[in-house]
Amino acid sequence: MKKSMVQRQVLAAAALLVGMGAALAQDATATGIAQYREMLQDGNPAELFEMKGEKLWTQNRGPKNATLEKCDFGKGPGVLKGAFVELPRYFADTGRVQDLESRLITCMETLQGYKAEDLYKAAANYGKGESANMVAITTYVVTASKGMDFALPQGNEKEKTMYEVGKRLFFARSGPHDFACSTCHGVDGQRIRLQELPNLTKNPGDGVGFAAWPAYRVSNGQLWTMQKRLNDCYRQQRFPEPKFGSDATIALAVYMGVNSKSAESIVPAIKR
Amino acid sequence: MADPMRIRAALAGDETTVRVLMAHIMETGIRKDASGALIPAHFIQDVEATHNGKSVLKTMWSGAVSQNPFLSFKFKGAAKGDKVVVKWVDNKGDSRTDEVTIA
Amino acid sequence: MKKFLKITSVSVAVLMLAACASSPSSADYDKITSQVTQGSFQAKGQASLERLQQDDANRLCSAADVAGQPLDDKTAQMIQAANLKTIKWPADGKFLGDWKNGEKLAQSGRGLTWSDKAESANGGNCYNCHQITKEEISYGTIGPSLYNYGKLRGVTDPNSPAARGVVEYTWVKLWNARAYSACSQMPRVGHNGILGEAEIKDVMALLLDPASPANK
Amino acid sequence: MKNTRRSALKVTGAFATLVSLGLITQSQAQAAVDRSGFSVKTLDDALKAIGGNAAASDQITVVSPDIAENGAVVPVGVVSKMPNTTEIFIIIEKNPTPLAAVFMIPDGTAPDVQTRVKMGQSTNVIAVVKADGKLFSAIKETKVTLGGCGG
Repeated sequence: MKKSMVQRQVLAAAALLVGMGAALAQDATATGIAQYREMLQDGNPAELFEMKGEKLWTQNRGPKNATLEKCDFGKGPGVLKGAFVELPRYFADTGRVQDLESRLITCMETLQGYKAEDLYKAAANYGKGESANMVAITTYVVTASKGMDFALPQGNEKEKTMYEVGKRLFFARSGPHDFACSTCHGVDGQRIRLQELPNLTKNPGDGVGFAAWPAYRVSNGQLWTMQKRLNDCYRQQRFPEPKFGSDATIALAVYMGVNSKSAESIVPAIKR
Repeated sequence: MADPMRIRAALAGDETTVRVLMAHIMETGIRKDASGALIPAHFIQDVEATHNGKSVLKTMWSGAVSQNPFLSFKFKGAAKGDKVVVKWVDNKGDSRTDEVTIA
Repeated sequence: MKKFLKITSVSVAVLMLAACASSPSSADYDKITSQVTQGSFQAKGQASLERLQQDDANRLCSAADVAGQPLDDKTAQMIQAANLKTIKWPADGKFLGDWKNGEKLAQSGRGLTWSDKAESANGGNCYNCHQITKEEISYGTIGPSLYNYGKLRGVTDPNSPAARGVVEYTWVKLWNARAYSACSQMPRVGHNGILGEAEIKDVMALLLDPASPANK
Repeated sequence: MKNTRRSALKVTGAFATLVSLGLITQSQAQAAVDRSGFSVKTLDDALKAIGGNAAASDQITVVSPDIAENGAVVPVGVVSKMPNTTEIFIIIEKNPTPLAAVFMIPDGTAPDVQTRVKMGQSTNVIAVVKADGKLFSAIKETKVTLGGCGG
């Protein structure tokens, strides 16, 4: 049904194109790309990561030879549904505001006996070794909240502080290009090349911006979590590298997540 | 060892639609790494799907098929609860076999 | 171990500062942000930690963005005056180079990330934000369209006295856009060494040469 | 799969060695011979490898997007309405080795297959279908764009 609508749009755009200028060629391009994305929806390879994560979730691993089934992502031990759309949040046991990925490390440490420092080191080598397992588990955990709306808690003082810090980091211009997150994501309706840029200072809509990650990247065949997404944003901003699970990355996630209140999470998405 | 496939098989009317995702790097053998060295080819060459021991699709691929390959096809003659088995073999001789029950 | 300890210690700082006052002020949050920034990044490749240091222009414009208030006129003029002083004019007095190389530079978004080699050539990133020629339909819209840039400004001979004003204005915009607009989003291409003088001349030609496809 | 020593010896050359060493099976050796079309570098040679020229037919549909945002993953499908379709070939004209995939369609399986392929640049996608032992084809162009540096 949807597909045929897209195809009709493509035909209409192509018909309009005859003898028209660059602006209309742009519209046809946008419609063509919408059609391409639609065709990729069926059979998102993120499912492979989710499957792997599901298996790892119930597998006895680590020095304590235990599973992750009692891991508490904020909704109680083992409760996955709805956990992701309320993260990052404050955790009393660690005294930190944590995102899903740093919380997973806490669980792997406390339940399975891994050393957190080893896991942070592994996570820095994204997609390789133990990081591949953590990415898969993350995909499994987020998928349990597919279709739910973001509702990050802001009741705790530390959660509010992280929001304020995230906001300041979002607008912080620096580096040789003077880029900040806001350079590209501060207003509505702009593009880099043909790539539309969501305005992340507010709710950009269901399944857009913060609500579109984690996602499978077709360009490199990787599943990108929010930590990886932010890492690569900073790379392109020409900044030094944000450490995995650092407070800067979590503060930014709080800022974007709170701004995305009531946006539907379409995890795991598929992106170019 | 290769990660498992994601297979879905759904019966609608008399036709079963099978959709398969395979976890594979699908390296063409013509790409170079950062240092300019050729990255060796590593891709799935042969895929076969069977239903009740009968072949329902065979396909041969080059390295041009995308990473983490997707395959979709339709066949007749199956009933709900039947099994569909998919096997791939890559150019290094690694293989993987997974099955799914038709829903 | 070191990395993990650092992360933890910053968290403690956040916790303590947040605990001091029932409702922290904006200045408190600025201070915590600065601590978080220091503890959260590491140098990688050519991307050193010095890149986190903001000059006055970046510090003041970022603060204005956080507050959601534009800069007051006096501060804006101060930033512009300071940035105008950084302009270096072409040593040989010639402003235009080769538009063909300018087009290549405009297409390239490479350079200066931690994954780029320090010795590799930088691109100008122009098409990421601007339309320039009719032929390139994959252009961004963060900056204004520069299609027919010279033509629309009546430049028929970039070397003529009549074109001088537009040519010099364009040079300043490329060298250091903050000289004319305190909080412009445009990278300070010359000032920050993204492109050298010869490359900026080539981009100038792309924009101003009547033979450039940008002016067709 | 069960190779007797005798059948292995029937195969000549390098494949025989591989088979006798147990590295590949007889059926794989057979398939490897059939794979020659995958290494040719031009559209003409690819067509030759699969049996020569194919007549254009409106009974065949190439399903691929008009524009692909990323050439690394481009959905491509082929639907044939020709009776007795037994084989479907997918050829990406501008790729270094154009032949990308071959599908063998037994009785009872629909001549309607989909996969995803890499495209180095904008190109024609050519579907060749073998039906009743004859070759037929259809063409569709897909443009490959670069999406930019964000995303």
